[in-house]
Amino acid sequence: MLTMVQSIADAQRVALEIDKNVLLLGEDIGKNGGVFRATEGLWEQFGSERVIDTPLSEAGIVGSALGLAMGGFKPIIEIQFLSFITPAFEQIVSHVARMRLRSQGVFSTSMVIRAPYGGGIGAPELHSDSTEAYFVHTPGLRVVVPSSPYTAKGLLLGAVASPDPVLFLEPLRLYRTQKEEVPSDYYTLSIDKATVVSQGEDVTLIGWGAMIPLLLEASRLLMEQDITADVIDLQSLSPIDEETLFASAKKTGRVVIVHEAPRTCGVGAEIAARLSEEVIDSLEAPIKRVAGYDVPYPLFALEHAYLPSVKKVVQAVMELVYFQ
Amino acid sequence: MLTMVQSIADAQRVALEIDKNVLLLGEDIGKNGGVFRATEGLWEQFGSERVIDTPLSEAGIVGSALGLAMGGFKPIIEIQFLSFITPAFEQIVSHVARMRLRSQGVFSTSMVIRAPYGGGIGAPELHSDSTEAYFVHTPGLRVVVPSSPYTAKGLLLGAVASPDPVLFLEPLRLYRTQKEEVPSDYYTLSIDKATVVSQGEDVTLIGWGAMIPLLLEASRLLMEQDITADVIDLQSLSPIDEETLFASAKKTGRVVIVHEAPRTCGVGAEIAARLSEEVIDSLEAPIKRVAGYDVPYPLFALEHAYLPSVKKVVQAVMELVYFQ
Amino acid sequence: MLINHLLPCGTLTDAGSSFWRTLSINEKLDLLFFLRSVRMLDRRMVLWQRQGKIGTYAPVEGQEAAQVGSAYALDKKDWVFPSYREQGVAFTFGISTTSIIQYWSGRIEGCKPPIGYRYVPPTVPIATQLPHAVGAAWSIKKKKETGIAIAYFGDGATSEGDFHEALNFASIFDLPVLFFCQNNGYAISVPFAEQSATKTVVEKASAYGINAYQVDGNDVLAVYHVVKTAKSKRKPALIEAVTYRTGAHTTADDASRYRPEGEVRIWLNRDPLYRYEQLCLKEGLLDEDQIEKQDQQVAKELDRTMREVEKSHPNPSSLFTHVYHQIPDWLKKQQEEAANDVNHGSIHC
Amino acid sequence: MLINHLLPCGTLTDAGSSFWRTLSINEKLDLLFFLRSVRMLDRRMVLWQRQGKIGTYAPVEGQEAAQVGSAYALDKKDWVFPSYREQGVAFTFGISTTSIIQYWSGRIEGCKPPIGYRYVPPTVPIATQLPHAVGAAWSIKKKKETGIAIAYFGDGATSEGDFHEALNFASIFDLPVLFFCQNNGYAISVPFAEQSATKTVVEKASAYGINAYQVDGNDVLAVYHVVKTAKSKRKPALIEAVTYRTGAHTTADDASRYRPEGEVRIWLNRDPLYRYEQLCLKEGLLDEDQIEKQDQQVAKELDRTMREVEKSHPNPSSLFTHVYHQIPDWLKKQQEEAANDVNHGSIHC
Ligand SMILES: Cc1ncc(C[n+]2csc(CCOP(=O)(O)OP(=O)(O)O)c2C)c(N)n1
Ligand SMILES: Cc1ncc(C[n+]2csc(CCOP(=O)(O)OP(=O)(O)O)c2C)c(N)n1
Ligand SMILES: [Mg+2]
Ligand SMILES: [Mg+2]
Repeated sequence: MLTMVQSIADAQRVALEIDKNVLLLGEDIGKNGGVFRATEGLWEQFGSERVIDTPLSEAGIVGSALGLAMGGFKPIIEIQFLSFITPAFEQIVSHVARMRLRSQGVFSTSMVIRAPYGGGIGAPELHSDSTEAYFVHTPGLRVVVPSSPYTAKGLLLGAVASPDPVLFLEPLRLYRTQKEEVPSDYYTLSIDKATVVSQGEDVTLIGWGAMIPLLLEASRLLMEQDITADVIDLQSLSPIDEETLFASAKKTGRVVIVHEAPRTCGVGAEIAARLSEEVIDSLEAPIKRVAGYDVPYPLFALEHAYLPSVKKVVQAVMELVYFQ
Repeated sequence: MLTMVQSIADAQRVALEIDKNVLLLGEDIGKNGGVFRATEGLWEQFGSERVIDTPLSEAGIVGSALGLAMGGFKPIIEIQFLSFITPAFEQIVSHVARMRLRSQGVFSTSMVIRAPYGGGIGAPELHSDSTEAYFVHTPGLRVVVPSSPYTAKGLLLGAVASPDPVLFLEPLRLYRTQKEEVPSDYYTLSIDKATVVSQGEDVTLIGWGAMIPLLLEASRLLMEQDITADVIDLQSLSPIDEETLFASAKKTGRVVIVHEAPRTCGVGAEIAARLSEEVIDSLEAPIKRVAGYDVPYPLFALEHAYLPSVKKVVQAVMELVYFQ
Repeated sequence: MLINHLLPCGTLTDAGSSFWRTLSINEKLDLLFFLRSVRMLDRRMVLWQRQGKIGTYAPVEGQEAAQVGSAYALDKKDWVFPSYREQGVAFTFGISTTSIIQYWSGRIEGCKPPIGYRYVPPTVPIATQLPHAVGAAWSIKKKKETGIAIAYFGDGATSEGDFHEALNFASIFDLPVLFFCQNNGYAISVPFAEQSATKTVVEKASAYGINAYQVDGNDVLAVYHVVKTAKSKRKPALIEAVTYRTGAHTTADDASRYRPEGEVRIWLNRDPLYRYEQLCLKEGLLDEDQIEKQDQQVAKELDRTMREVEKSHPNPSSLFTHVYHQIPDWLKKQQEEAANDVNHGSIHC
Repeated sequence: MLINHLLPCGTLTDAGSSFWRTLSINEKLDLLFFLRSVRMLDRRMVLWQRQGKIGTYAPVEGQEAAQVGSAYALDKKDWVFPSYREQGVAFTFGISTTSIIQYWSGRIEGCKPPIGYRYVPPTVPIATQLPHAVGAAWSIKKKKETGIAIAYFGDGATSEGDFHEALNFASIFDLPVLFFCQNNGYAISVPFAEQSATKTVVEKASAYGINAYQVDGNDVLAVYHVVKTAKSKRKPALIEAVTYRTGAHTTADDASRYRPEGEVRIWLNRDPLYRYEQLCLKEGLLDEDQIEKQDQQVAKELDRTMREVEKSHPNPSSLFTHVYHQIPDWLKKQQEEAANDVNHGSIHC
């Protein structure tokens, strides 16, 4: 039985064991085992040649990891919190996402950039932002988000196996909320598929990461009113698994998309746009988004007012069910 | 009669004249007058204390401009090409967009960040990208795009007058394609309104910047087939002027959104999402996006294959008109 | 090289003696008051965090002299750009404990500087405040004001690109900005030797051709003197205050994972409070009773402030104010939504 | 401080003489061949740009010795990270003129390095290739390979954060990487004195505790020698080649706006080709006829290559290949869309 953060450490342990080219780089990931303990025990096991504490220098980390990838290594980077990826933004969008294309397939860009993200734990300023949309809008990257200990390990090992660069976003709110049986061996889950985690008929609830437990709770509450929901864990934010979303939307005719990031130009917008392009004639009500407000993520005293809640989701579903 | 780039230089001249706190900062904007000549003659007129050539250091430029703004100045920054804004990304999203909020209104963040952007002129790699969506997704910023010499000056002066930080994106393809009467005096245009640049009944074409001439041409061709279009120049990408878009969509029932940026999670997604939330019952066909492909902007030999074209727009309209 | 005025035992060096003679009684007593108050505030914050009254907290303990000494050298009109660990700077500079407690309680009100103070809210992303200080110094120079700007940061910040760009700008444009680095030996768990190939921070100044001072950061007199001197030059300068945090990086951190106990002990013997207190007692500025009384006063005030902060509640509408100059109509709609969402107390309901 | 082997008139210095004696005839002739070929290629590119055959172009003229001398010191297994002005490096290192012409014709095929070559496509965003070179050098060290990585950049790049972070990493992890700066005095229009408070680039090395060499960048022998030496140490080093571009920044730039004519003239008198050619002639390595013949050969070959490139056409489907390891199904749909869009030749139809 592992928590999500333990399963992430375990996935990295397995990755380091089976492939000698796997390297870990990041701030405080060595002796300290990561500020969340997501690399706990790995420095002790694999040494400082493979589990590398770097200077406080995100552009340097990502840029040199790209050079390492080009040289045949497979770096797994930890960015301490997603907001601190911005100093490396140029390296990611101008190089990591493009070097394979620019070199016409000659140089590998295969790497995983891990980052805890999202709110809900009362963390300091700029430690709770959800900026996945920046990366989903950047061609050449993949973006993956797990929602449980089991999927975290399988998806992370799937990301490590991918020849494409993957941004692996870890919903820090779920790091320790759930313990689950996680196989200690190597296994991978597909990193470009959504999963229907709960089945229903009346509405489709789409989310990822820390929104999944919340959607399941909403779905349970809705059941009391005889409303049943498809709950879809997107998992892969880039690419978006359209087929799964379209199939569900066609079945239910009602869609609510839920995310923590500000609403405007969030990933929810893309999902809504695709649905409105492709399945508009199956919809019985407008597509709803329950998202963060269009304001910077607040200091933590107000984060619960900012974040999507079960109540907001249920209310959105009600509006759709009683539409017209 | 001025070209757009001349009108932008003229707007800055006027801004420097009327407000002694206005400062220009950027790479090669002084003696050289800017690589596109968008600051032509200003260094000569106002001197190097107000038109400041900086080192090649985008984070330094934006970060120190923020300090200057906090100290009561009004910086207008030139980023040489939009892609080179990424080294300043952290400064923009973590600070420029937030300092007013963080200081509870005490410190000003008022500044304009100008950047030429977009493709179509055979420029070198990374000189043609359209990354507006990153900034539209960032609360606290405004994003404005002109499409003609006249609107360029008025919107730029509007941006300078705004107490909020504004990213002012200049469609470089239009820098010299059109000459127009531009008043030499001070005037401003509203920086949060879309404009209907051409009226019709059958379809709404939404775009901005260099897409506007292309949409007007498409609209002319459609007219030959008795299809008339509302052509909307969004102008303000953040905030989005919903009212104008909704009114037109309700009237025509068909919408095509056109932009150069990759389709996924572009600003087009947000517009489509809002329409599908608010006016879905008025739509007679799915919302269409004509956008860049989900690939990095290509080297210039293939940019015409990548970019939206009149033909692609016309084709999209036809699909909507003959839908079902 | 290392500037030192006061030895760990509380004895003045020669340089220290001559500086000491230039100080007024008030200055001398102020320094002691601030050192003791900051430590008390800091220890209470750690406690309050454990009691769940505030959020994750970054303790100052061990670095009080660097913070108090530098902040005491500032004038009200100076621009101050702190990082997240500068409670000692804030307190000394005149920021209310209400604000400090609010900030660490996740309350945005705590970020608001008092009227007339150019004390910027704490910067969380490492090194990003350095360019801001450069810009503020530029505004001072352009307006021919008399102040300076000071940026506070840690040794970790020297690895970031913003450090480099800021120092380069400051030097090229010759701006009155002090880059005040508290080198406490660690960026969280990474020792300075693994962050930098130079043994000191000051050596880096040569790449920018600016003045540099390395000072004993646990020596409040030396720090005060150095910052006063650097400030009076109205030139860019890099100041390295060599110090140590004797506690953890934050209340969420376990420093024993990466720091040998022996090392901590060495630094406990260099305690910045002890040595200055010894000096004050020896010099007969006050006696232990007076110190005790002063402490009690401060403690009472701190506890009262905490209770007040606890009593007040944040207003969800403040999510929306100050994002833009005025709340735009489109955002007012979201503000109303939030206001109507009465159950905002919990995500799970 | 400035390392110099060959004076502008073509006379060897003492150090130059002893280095010259260590060179084989082939090496000596190669250097001349590369210098002359690069100039010829470069001038043709400028011409072809004017004729509309290629896009905006960044000329090398004036910097040939820095590029040829450094690239000639490299081995095929070394990692090379050029910026956008390194046609001389590319040519000398063995990149085909086809690739070079294709790149400047906006053709992605031109970016593909030949099999076995670790020659990375030109980097456009300033200074961003420096961390890549650090990573590549790290891979060399980890795999116990024998090569080095070299990053090429201009004086302008020293103002960017990536310069700082890269040099810091290289030094901390002790990696075999050469940071080769062509200080041509300008970042487009901004003179070095306005970009940096140090007079030289090499002074900045002291902030990172790494070796530094300042060399006459118009002296192909000195550059060759320095890079060879630095390379053999397998340590991080910063090399400043002091040079000048005698032409414009790019074909879209007008250098007369910001550079005094007199300055250009001074540097024309320090021409890197002239001095080395004089040496070769004096030393009787070849005569003017032979040079002439060699030139004609190169010219013919260049023109033939240009014609070939012009004949071939880009394929829109290559927009989609190599964005991901394999073209995903969802992207294949877009690829088909693009293929069906036959009129892709023009935006306006
Ligand atoms: C850009 C960025 N990256 C990472 C972090 C996470 N982080 C917070 S404090 C810290 C260490 C800072 O060390 P130092 O600069 O020495 O300051 P100290 O904490 O010792 O006072 C790190 C890595 C951050 N806040 N910002
Ligand atoms: C990050 C970034 N900012 C701006 C530019 C635009 N730009 C291209 S070349 C150049 C000047 C570079 O000067 P230097 O580094 O000295 O190289 P040189 O051109 O002299 O070879 C600038 C500003 C860019 N390519 N990348
Ligand atoms: Mg530290
Ligand atoms: Mg240069």
